[in-house]
Amino acid sequence: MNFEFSDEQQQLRDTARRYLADHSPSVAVRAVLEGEQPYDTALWKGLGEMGFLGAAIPEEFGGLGLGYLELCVIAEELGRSLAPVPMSSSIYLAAELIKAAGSGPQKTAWLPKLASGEAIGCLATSEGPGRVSEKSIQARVTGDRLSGAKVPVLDGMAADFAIVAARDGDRSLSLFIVDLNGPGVARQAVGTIDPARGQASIAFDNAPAERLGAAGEGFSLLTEALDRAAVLTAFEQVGGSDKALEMARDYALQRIAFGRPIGSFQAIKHMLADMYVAATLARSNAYYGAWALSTGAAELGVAAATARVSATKAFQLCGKNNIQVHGGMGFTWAFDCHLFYRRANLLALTLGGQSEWEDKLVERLRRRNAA
Amino acid sequence: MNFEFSDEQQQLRDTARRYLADHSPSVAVRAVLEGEQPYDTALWKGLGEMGFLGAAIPEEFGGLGLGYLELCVIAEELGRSLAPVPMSSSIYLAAELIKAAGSGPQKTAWLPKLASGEAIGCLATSEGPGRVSEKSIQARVTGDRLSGAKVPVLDGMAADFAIVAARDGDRSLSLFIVDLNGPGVARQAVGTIDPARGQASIAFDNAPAERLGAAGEGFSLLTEALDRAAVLTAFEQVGGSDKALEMARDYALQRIAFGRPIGSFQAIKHMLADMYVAATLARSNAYYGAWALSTGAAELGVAAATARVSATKAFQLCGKNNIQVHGGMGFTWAFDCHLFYRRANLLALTLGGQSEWEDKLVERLRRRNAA
Amino acid sequence: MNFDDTPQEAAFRAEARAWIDANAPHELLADLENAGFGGLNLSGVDPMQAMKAWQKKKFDAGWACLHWPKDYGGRGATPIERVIWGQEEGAYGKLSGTFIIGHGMCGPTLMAWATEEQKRQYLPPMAAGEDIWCQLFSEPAGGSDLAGLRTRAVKDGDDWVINGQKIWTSGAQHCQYGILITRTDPTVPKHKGLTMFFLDMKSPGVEIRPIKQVNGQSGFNEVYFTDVRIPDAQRLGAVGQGWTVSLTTLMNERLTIGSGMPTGFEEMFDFCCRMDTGEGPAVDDKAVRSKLADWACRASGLKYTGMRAISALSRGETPGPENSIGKLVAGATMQDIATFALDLMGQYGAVSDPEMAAAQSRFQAMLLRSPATRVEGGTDEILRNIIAERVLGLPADIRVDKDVPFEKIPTA
Amino acid sequence: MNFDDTPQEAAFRAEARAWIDANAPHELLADLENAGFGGLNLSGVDPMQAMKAWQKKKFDAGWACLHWPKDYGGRGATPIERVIWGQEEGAYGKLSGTFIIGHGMCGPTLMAWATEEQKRQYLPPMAAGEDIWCQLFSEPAGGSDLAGLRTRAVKDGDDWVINGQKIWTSGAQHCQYGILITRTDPTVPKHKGLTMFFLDMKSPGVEIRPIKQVNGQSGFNEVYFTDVRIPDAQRLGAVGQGWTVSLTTLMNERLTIGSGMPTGFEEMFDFCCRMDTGEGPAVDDKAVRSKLADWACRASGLKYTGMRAISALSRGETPGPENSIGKLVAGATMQDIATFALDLMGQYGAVSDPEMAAAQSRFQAMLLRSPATRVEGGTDEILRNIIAERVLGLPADIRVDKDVPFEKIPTA
Repeated sequence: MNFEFSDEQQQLRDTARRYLADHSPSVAVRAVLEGEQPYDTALWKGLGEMGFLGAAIPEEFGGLGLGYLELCVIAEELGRSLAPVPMSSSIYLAAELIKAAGSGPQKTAWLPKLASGEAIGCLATSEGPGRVSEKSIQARVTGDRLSGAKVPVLDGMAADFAIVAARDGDRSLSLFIVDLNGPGVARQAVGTIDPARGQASIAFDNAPAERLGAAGEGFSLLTEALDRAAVLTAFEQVGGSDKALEMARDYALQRIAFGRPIGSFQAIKHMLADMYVAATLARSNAYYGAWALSTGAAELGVAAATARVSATKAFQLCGKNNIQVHGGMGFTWAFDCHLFYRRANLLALTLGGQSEWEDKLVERLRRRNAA
Repeated sequence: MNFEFSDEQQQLRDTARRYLADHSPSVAVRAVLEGEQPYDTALWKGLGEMGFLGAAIPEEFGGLGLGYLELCVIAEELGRSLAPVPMSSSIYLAAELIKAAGSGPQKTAWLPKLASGEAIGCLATSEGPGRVSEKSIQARVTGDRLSGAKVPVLDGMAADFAIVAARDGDRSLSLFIVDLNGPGVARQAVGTIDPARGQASIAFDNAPAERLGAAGEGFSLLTEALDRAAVLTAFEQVGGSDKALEMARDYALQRIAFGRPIGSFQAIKHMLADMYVAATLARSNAYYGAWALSTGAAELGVAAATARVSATKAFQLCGKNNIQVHGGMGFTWAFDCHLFYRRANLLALTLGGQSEWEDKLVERLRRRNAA
Repeated sequence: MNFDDTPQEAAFRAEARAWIDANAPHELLADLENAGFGGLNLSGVDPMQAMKAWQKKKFDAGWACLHWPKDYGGRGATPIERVIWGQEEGAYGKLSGTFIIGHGMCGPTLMAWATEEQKRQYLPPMAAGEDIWCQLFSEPAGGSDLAGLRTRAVKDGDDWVINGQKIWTSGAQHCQYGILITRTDPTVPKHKGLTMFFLDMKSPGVEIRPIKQVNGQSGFNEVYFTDVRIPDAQRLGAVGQGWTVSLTTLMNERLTIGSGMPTGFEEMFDFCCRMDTGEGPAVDDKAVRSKLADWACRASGLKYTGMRAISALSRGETPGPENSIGKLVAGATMQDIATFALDLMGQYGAVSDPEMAAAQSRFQAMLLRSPATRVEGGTDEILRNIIAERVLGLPADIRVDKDVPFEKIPTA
Repeated sequence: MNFDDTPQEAAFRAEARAWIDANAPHELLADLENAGFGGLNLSGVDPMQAMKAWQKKKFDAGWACLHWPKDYGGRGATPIERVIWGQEEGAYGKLSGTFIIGHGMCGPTLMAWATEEQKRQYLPPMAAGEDIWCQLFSEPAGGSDLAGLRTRAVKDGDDWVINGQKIWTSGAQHCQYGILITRTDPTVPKHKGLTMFFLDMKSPGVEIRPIKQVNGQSGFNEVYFTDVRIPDAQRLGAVGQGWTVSLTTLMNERLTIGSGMPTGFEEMFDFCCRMDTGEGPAVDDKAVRSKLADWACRASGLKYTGMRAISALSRGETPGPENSIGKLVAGATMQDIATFALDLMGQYGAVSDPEMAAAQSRFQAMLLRSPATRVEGGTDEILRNIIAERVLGLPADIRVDKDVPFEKIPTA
């Protein structure tokens, strides 16, 4: 038994961490947060050149052909550094969906460009407040033309194409690839709680749409894709939790009040201990998810939901307690605490909220136990 | 505006507290907890003589004819002292139901005896695990004869009669008064998490039953009675919370570890502060309930559920943290901590569990806001 | 136990209500009622002008600073009258925001420590809203450890020369005056070497820089002092007595901040009744209900704890540190509510564009504002300490810096 | 990242499995699998006999105390082999309960500090389950502050004379021997005046009194010492070195207790699938789901944290204080689960009669047992301190008693 990443994977982690420390420092995150660009184009290009984007894309399609465990390692480091790039949209979701459901020509057309970073994909499902369900989706494709509106679309301003969930003529849901620079597409930026990851509102008016995967199977494709993305996102959340905990710990050691480091007060010590406990449980659950993802285990559904719920909880806790440990300074724009607080709360929503995943987890546990 | 008990009511509190300190010390609670008697008969007799039982029973029926506020004050003191007597069953529920729904002869027959303590009543609704609802009740009365089984019945071993919720022939639910010493009644003691308040399992086999209140109105009578009892029980819970907090505080001041009182460690200080916060919110919400109960306000439904949910939470928190502050000693039979822990968890269940009351509270808030 | 006014209270309420009906700026009411966590946004009117105008009107009619003596521009009203006024003033009370620090903290401090002449000079314009005051207490190195402040005051002739930096000063850019605590003797233990002053904020050497907060607003400032001169006549209390003087201010701060903290519950309940989860309104979801019930109890508990405090006030008792509960509970509740509201919205919960977001983006604003609530005017941890020590009588934390000369205390 | 055995591990597992299949008391399996929070209840068999018999069988075949050296009755197995053995032994492992303290704590302490002759004399019978050992560390005045112990040992010729009281001694009534920490010098700071011994529990002057716990059981004892004589040859470590010796024991305690704490989640999930709320199974209620999901994550997180610790072990790393997480999370989770299970049952939740209660009254038992879990072997607060200090590197609490002679430290 070995429930740890291998030495090679740890080396990959070291490489990624060093690269991101150099190329995604907080000043780069702030540049996107405060600026007009929806993502850091230079960093994105670099991630493509380093092979990080294509880590889990087969070599025949221009990737490195490594596995999901390597992608998990990279995800954790992206989470630590809050990298302001469309990784989750373009790689965890778009590339994964095309790998899973794309036709030969679709794979050939998109995967090499996604692996290099030359093209960016995104996923468009939400049409308003509430859970995305088969009922909630009103966008419709008739005769290869899509009409409807999606909001918010994470990385929708950065992306070249979107994979859109829509009603498929008279059938139920299918997925469609839509060129966002093509006709019938109007998009505009939307303000969110974490502007370091640009989002869009996109209106489709008879936009050309190409089906991805079998007709009527949109929702099951989506569910499986969200599970895989949930594991990868859990690693981003675990990375973010660890970094927020380290920031809080370092500040508690360094900040003096009442003549002693604030980290010597039990209120602070125990708050940090609780953060550590949550982050450790989340890490272990993320490893469980990584194991299921990388081995194609039947437990992936349970493991992904467990990883997701645990990681969301940990990052939200670490994000808010990091501010609390920093006191008033933690609430200033100048300190980096809010970058983590924003990201923790953003990642809690992007694949559907915590209560939605809690529901999924229990439903899946029950099905597993009944089987 | 005056949102406090009056001076007279405070004097009543002092009297009750002194009386109970003398007559319901923890050794008396333990005598019931460890013995065969379902309640403390001497204390019960004394409470009758002091007029506490009949505080809110009209003078014409042998009570003192004071109001609900006085009964709230007494309830709080009973809660502080963990009095091992069937007060909630006989007074908050049975006497209240007879006051509200009894015929002239029923009132004359029972209220004076309830006020003096000569007779003890109880309420029998549960027939097994889960919420009591119109559906859950299978006991049935046909031609003035009751058959079915109720379990658990709080104070069912102590009581002379029970008010039983049962299907009424072909109609829906009604309430019935049943002589527990009469024919067709078999009862046995049931072990519970708090043996200081005896409970019973009661089987009825064609037992004579006399309808209380209008036919088919059993569930609405029950709902109203539970609201009134919830406010009074909230005061017991508030009294218990305060006492558990005081015990924990006193121990934290007195117990030395690492050369200093454990109450000087922030972990303990903040645990006690959180208990204080919960107990204070519960007290204020109980006052809100008392105001609604005593003025017959339309808000009683909301106020009772608020008082109940808040008080249950506070007493459970104070009960368990009191043990935690006491460390290993808190877990011994010899220390009194467990008496409070048991009572906190018992009172959380006797009128239906926390989630049931949370449901009621939200439903009522919504109806109030819609109105 | 009742909510009814006594006859005197009813008369006061009627008088206040009549005056407000006749004089309040009714055209602003709708905007004031909708004002949430952002700054005050009044269509077509400068908020500062509107605030000053309403304050002046109240002052002229004897409704300003109700609890202050009449001689200094107040009304000499009872605490319960102040509560009744607040109930009647309602949303118009939001026009008092900029004066709170002055009226609630600086004014009472001057009343306790200034000369009679100074009181007659400075208090009426403060009450009238003509002069706005701030307090200059917190420092970057201080935080919860207020007495660890490092801003130095050195005597030079009849003046004191001030050098140092303050932080978290609300609305400093609008202020005419401030009260300032300084270190005059670093060789004695930290509480003993402090001295309090008041000063003209336009004095040479005072520089104000706004602090941008997480939610993008800049309600607070840093204030830098470079060789600022303050006449010794503007000293409040004796040299070295600054800590005692500051306690006057802070006790009044607690009274001001502690009352009526919003929890966000009403907005959340309303939102859950309207929000459709796809399986009916959110309020029908049992998981939502369980959380709503808990928050309802916290909001209700704070409301009636407030009622009990008012009852104590009207019996002549002083509200104690028990009031620390308000902010402790409200801050955490608001953060929980905001987080869960966003969760209910799913992906859409991230949208904070006011044009687009659900519920006027109030929950997104709450999410970004609530971390500050848990820190400002006493962190959650300090409040729990206050409850533990001053209410429950537990020992103070061990103080390693208590008897050490200030200059020997380690710093970061 | 995989759960597969290496070839060596697979071979070990096969050997263990074959031996267990051939030798385990299969007739007890059903009872062992059902055993919950009560004592071991084996139909028609004395539990102590069953435990001793299984231990002896394992000892004779070389499967006892896997991690001990062969010379002292163990097997010299690797940590990962110990884990594999545990997985294969399964419910039969519950027959080891009474030996845990000896094998996990006393044995390793003797190995580190006793003479070679003593090790050869005492360890094999301990491994064989013939001698049961206990540890006599905690005292009423001590609690979390273990080093505050007051039991005195005074030198008298070649003996030491012991007077005092120990508490929380598991199964003392069944023990032949115990290791005992005493104060030999109250004039020096508290950690410096301690000395460790082992003793025959049948020595004159040793009196054992069971402690009745909240759940009615008496798994723990008080042990009183009145002029008990221990030969100096039974001293472990130097005079005054007792604290250092005790750390050997406590480090091993953490390894033993930390692993595999039950949370109650599996039982709760099963219960919620069966329990009908009147509106279908409880598991369909969204409020129930939300809680179940949280507990599922905690239980799963502990399970896979354990897997990671085993992986670290098999790489030759020492499990650190990170393992404190197990009990901290499991204790609180169990208490929450028990409370909520009773809530779901409504009034009936109070019923704890084993004949009658739902789910074999296991949740009522959990409710009454869980407060102890949060205290024994380190309170929640001590565990958080350990995590904060030893994992995160935060400063220790301020120690007012560190350099003070023990006899000068204030007591209650």
